[in-house]
Amino acid sequence: MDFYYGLAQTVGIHTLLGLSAYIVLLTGQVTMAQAAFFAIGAYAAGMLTVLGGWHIVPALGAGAVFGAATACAVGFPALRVKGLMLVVATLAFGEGVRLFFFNFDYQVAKGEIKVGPLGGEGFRQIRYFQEHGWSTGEVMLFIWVFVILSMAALWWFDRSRYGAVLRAVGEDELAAQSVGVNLTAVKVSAMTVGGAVAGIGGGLYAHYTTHIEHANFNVLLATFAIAYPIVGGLKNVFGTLAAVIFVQAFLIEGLRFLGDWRNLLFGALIVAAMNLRPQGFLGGRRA
Amino acid sequence: MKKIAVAVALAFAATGAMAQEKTIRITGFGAKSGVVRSFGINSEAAMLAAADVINKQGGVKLADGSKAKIVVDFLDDRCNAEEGISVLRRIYGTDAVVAVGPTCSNVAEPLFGILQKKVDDKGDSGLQMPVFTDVAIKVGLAKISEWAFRNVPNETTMYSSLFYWLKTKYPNAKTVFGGVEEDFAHSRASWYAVMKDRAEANGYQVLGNSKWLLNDTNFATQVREMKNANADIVAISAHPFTTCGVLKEMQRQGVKPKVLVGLTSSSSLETLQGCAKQAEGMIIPTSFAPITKEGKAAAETTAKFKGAADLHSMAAWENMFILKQVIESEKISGDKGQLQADRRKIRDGLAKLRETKGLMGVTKRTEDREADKPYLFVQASKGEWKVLHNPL
Amino acid sequence: MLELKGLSRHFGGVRAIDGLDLTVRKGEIVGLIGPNGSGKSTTVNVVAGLFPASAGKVFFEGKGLEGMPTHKRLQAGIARTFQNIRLFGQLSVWQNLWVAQNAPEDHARRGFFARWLGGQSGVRAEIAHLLEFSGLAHKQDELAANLAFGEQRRLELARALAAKPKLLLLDEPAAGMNSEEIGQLRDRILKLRAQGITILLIEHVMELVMGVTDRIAVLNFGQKIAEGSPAEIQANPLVRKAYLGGA
Amino acid sequence: MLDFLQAVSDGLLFGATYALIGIGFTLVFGVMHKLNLAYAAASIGAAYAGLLILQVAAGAPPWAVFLCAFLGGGVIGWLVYLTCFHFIPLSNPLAPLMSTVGMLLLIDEIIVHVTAGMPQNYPAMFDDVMLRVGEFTLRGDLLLVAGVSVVCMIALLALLYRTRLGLATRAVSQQPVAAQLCGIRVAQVNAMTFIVTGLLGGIAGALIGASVGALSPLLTTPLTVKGLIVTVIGGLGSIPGAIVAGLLVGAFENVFQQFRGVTERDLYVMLLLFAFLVFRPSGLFKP
Repeated sequence: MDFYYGLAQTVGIHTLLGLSAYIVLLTGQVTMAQAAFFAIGAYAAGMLTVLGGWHIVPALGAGAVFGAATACAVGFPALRVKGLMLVVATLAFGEGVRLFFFNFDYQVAKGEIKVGPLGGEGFRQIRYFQEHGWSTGEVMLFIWVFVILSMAALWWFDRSRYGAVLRAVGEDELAAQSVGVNLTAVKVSAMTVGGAVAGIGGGLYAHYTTHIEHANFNVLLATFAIAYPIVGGLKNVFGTLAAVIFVQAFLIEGLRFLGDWRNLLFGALIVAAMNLRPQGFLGGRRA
Repeated sequence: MKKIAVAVALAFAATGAMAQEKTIRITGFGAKSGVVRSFGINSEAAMLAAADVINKQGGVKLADGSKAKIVVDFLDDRCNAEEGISVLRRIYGTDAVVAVGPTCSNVAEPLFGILQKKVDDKGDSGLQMPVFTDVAIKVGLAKISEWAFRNVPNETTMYSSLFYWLKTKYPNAKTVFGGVEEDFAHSRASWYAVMKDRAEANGYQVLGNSKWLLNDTNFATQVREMKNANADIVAISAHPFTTCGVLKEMQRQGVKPKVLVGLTSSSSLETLQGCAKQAEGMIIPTSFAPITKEGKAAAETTAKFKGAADLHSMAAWENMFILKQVIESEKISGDKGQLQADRRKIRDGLAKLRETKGLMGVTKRTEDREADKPYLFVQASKGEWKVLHNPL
Repeated sequence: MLELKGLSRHFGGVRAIDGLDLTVRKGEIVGLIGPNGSGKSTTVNVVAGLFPASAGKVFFEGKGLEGMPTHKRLQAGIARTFQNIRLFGQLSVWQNLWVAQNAPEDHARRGFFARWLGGQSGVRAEIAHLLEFSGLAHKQDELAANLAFGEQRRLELARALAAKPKLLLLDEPAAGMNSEEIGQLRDRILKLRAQGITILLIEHVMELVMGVTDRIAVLNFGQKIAEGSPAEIQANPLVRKAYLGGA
Repeated sequence: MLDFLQAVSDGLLFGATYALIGIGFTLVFGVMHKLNLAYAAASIGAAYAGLLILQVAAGAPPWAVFLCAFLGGGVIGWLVYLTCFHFIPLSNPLAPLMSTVGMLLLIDEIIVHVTAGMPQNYPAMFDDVMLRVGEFTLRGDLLLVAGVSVVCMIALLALLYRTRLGLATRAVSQQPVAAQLCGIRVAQVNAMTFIVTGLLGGIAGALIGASVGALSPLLTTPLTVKGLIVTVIGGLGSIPGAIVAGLLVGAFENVFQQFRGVTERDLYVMLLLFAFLVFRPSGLFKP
């Protein structure tokens, strides 16, 4: 059973990553920076539980706050660039954050061994779950509490006026401005909410893998972050969840028996999915 | 209708009989896709070859005296941390008694992290599954968990012996300059914690080192640093792709040190295929060369399973024979009910081992579940790795 | 209500508007007509704040609009419709109106929480009234993109009204309409004036302009060549020449 | 002081490879406004295709390999167009972005499978030529690359601004619907432009392989990131801009590698990009 719990944990963590991109994509901003907020959440929460000895929940809260704060800081300059320029700017920001953690050393002696992030060699022993005797099943439930909370919040946003305004900005910024929508507030708030969700996801990821290093948060992860909502469709939050299940559960785990052919199929199936359902599994922005 | 039911029943009985013959499952996992795909292919081939040899000799003796065939399957983790973890959990769910792998050090670190740290620590809910690593070579990983064991060369002793030997062979070589693949965990640890350390310990003066990244392609400034340092010995702690890049740039800038030293993982076909001319004369300590009788036999059998024999895949071959020895010495029951008890016995068996018979001679096993393997120095000459010196 | 003083806007060498003076008093309906390319739409865009004026000033209720962003101008009371329809295609009719509820009192009456995250209950009455007014009540949950052309025009007008504006800039609202629809539009504009909304109407369809405006200004190559009651403008030779060419 | 000069000159020369790939990116992104993240992978794939000729005629000279890569690039370019852009309606702008990501993964994995992940030695021209001016050295093969990128620039500028296909390409990229109404067969023009960029990618991949001396799938991600950065700094759609930006980024990177070490080098390239995004978002030359 452990394997299925583990798989459910991975799906949960990647759903949080996908949701963080979902809300930003609603406003029409194609962002490749979600992996950076994910990394910030991972390192922040990891350091707090390992070095600071915090309980996991406040540590995740801090991860969300750090993620949100950075996202907010990125949100403002991001207003100045559109379309491809935004893609490149956020991609460069993501690489910048990855390189920051590549050079980031902060070790504290705990007992006889030194613990904490050590630049290129990464950050070892983030074993909060194991040390506190949480079984794989309990960890899965814990992760999915956050996933369901985030999905409920975003579902609520979607049904509220905020959701309509987000989509209006995504549709036609000029028209939205003309009916009185404050573009800056909407786009930056979407980026901030995305940053918070990515921060939580990152914090959980750090404790799931127990060792994180700069290479985990590379360009490919940033691409996956936007792949989930796009492949799944931007109609609602379940699109992202469906895409995460398609990629993580079916493509990566389900086809594992194919051995090395699986990776070949991986790219081909994404291309096929996009050609068959360009608007995403659950329908989406364009009828 | 009745006739069909009878036929079906018979069929079941037949397969039932055939299944009487017991099996022991050993599951390997490693990178069979992605850039280090060749390591995964070779490890799988070596494991299948070893299992084939063992099964031909009658398989392995279980606690109740019956013989069991070894069944090997191999899962691909794409050299990715998350997949390594879910692969191990998948293996934990099968009837495999031990997992052999992974290939990449950046997978081994998180993997050993989710294992139970101390064996009988009830408070630690980490996975209780013995993992016997064949390839991931970064120094000091096994101490992360008492369920993790490694049969990988101990780079510290190898490079210490190499620098000691170089002292005698090239007495006028006094200075060393290093080159490090800064963002690859294994290469980085092997320079700072191993080569630099051991060189200084053997009286060499380390003038410094230049750094580059795993997928760098322009080494102009690094090689110029080397040129300015003008050291007698240049030690490159990097994998084949960038090693070749640096060697070609050194040729362009006319940098010709007296002695060229390489990283253990670069003593493979890849380096020779990439830059045989420039790598001429490079000396690398390695824990395998097909010079002993068993070594040659192992290499031939592995080749039959379409795998190349190098220090990594031959470690997988040795793992299989060590596990056979442990299964028999620890009286593994082999029946599905006792699975967790069997796994615990294998763990304890591996922990007890102080010596194992390797392809190159006796391998000593250390207190913290690492291996101290016999080694030798190979040198690249005319497109082949030839044995230069066998210190043992 | 609205005063343009020496307003100019240049794109590179082209002088889209060149020193335009125009005043629109409260409760009035002023028409702005002129051949294509005479700067009508540019005037609307400058007043709405899409791009800054190259020279001259725009005053609204006595206050200068220098540097005020579009959404602030909307909250000050200036709403506009677009020449080519720019609805939120993938949002429902209801949502299109819901998004546009940005009038100052909307902000004051409901705190941040209710305004952004509140459900549909609080605003149902206002939007129902707007839907009734523009005859779209039966299409409430239909996607804007799926509406017929006439309905889309009406939704665009309703969306501009959702912000309870004081001044309404109509950019060729009758374009592509048949005479029956123009009749309905005229009634609707007159009803708006009855509610006290000032209107600046940019239009080609003379049938509508002559029938509903109090005063008309005529633009040609960015300059005002005539101003007066609909009757005077019809008789004015300069206007006829500008329209029929040979200016 | 000599070190600085040498670092700048090496950087400039190596920047020529960035310029070469930058031209292709500029054409794909700037002129055709298509988000094609598989471009760098296709170029490296084309370089690998160049090696096939060695299987056939073992002693083939380097230029034959380059020619084969050139043609291979065209074929791969066409395949990318077919799988990522042809069948996806224009109303879903994000779907092609994702299918190019799928193609990126697919091409990478095909290369890994064919070569079992081993780097392939790549023939080079003039790679033994080292112009020495006292202590100062200039690499012959990189001068060739610089020359070829200028030639490519001239050829492309001629094609874009002198030929009907160039006119049609720009028309299709700006107003696909309007172009169709004017009788331009949009599908055919798009296919042709993808083939042209593919051909260019083939040369770029081959020469990059030659300058590095070996080909490996490791090259694709950094090339994609650098290609995007060069496109933005050079000015979206400006081909001369791409060349100057390529040289600038190459020099900048090499100088900082000399004085700040390799771990911080890429951080400074990102800062350079941000400086351009903030102070001169339209890039070096307006197209």
